[in-house]
Amino acid sequence: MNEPTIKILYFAWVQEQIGTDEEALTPPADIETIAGLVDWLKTQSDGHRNALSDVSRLRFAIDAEFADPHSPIAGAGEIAIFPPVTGGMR
Amino acid sequence: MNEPTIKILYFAWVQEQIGTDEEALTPPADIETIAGLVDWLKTQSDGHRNALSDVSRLRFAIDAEFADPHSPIAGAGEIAIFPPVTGGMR
Amino acid sequence: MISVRIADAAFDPYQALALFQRGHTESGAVASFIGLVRNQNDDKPVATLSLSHYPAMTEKKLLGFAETANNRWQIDRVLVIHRVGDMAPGDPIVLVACASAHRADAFAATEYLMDKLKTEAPFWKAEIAPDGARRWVDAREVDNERATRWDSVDK
Amino acid sequence: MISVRIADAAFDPYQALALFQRGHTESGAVASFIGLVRNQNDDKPVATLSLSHYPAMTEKKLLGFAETANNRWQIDRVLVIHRVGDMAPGDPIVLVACASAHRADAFAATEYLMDKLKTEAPFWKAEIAPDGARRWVDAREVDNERATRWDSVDK
Repeated sequence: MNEPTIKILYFAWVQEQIGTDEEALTPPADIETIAGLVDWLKTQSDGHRNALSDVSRLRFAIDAEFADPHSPIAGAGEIAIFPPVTGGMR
Repeated sequence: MNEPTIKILYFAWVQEQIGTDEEALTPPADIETIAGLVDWLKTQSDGHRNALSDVSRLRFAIDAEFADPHSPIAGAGEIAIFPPVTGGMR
Repeated sequence: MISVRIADAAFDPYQALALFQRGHTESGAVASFIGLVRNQNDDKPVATLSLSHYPAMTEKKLLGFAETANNRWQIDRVLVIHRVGDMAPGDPIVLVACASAHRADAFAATEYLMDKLKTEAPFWKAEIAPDGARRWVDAREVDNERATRWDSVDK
Repeated sequence: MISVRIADAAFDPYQALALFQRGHTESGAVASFIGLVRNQNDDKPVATLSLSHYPAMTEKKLLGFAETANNRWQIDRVLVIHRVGDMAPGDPIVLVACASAHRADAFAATEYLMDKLKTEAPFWKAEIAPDGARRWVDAREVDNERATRWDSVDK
């Protein structure tokens, strides 16, 4: 069976701690949600583990739409992981 | 007894209908309020009578502060009569 | 810093806004409102807008509004410029700008000032149609209602 | 008309505002907000503000916010310009402008857009101190609370 490859994007301090802005990965077929994906990503390197340790500090997008830890990842082409946004102005 | 002279200012259509922007008048001593002053002014000319006929359409200021028909005019140096204001932007 | 100006000739609100903020790096939030003469009002075409005022009272009122805004909200600088005289469609009538460290204060103070300019500053508008007919603009009840939301600020 | 732009180099918000309104005499009310880099934040000096974003998502979100504003309020034109990249104190970060025939709509739409840019657009700020120390700016709970007042608009 061929699991699909997903493009994973990282931004801000998540990107700094993981050490890359983007990687193409093939998660195991039994991973169904963002939360599951994050748990699996934490096994990839120390950087991943540090950056992704506290899921409450993370936000997510699937194919450029906001998602949450329970969102299913089936069919996703691009998943982004990042801190809460801080644009605009105080 | 010397009644004081008061400068009366008119603005917008009040000014147009009366035909002057300013006049110095000496109202009788028994006139105590803006309302009394307006009634007396109406006797000055047809233009005054027309412009001042409906007091609900008029607004007033005494010495450059908003006033109302009941405001006493004792001590006033300058009384302005004008329509509701329409500055700023819709 | 409060700056209030009655302009009896055309002014450039964009340039005024640029100057207002130039060199001020302590307040990052600038809310502003620019009002321009419309080419029609209530479906009637407007060729000229003629704005008269009560000079001795106008500047005093505008300064009072700006001081109240300055006391009520955390704002660093306030700018009010209001035109008088004859204007053509597209000409700026009014600019209000408030600079603050916080955008909520900048927005609230700017809206407050616009409501006050509309309902409590001694300006009167007359519209002149393309055929030369002159019409005094009537005050609208909705503006007075809108302005009552600041009653607690003015107390 | 909706215009949304991500600027990767310095832009002049005053000139952009002038161009935005030029030739439009049908909408007399222009509310706007200009955000500029402050020279300090939480009492810490800031030498450089570095703004990163998620390009594929940013423009889409900004267009979505502008369309929602356009549907919810009576506005004729919307302009959003947001900087990304490295900026110095005083540099413009964001310009939002809404033109309408009615000032209340122009103000509300501008505030809505600023709240959305703050809480739902994929931008991240890092501040670099004069000594070179880099610090990611934290999101603030008050901004999320403020943004909830638009929940009925977004439905």
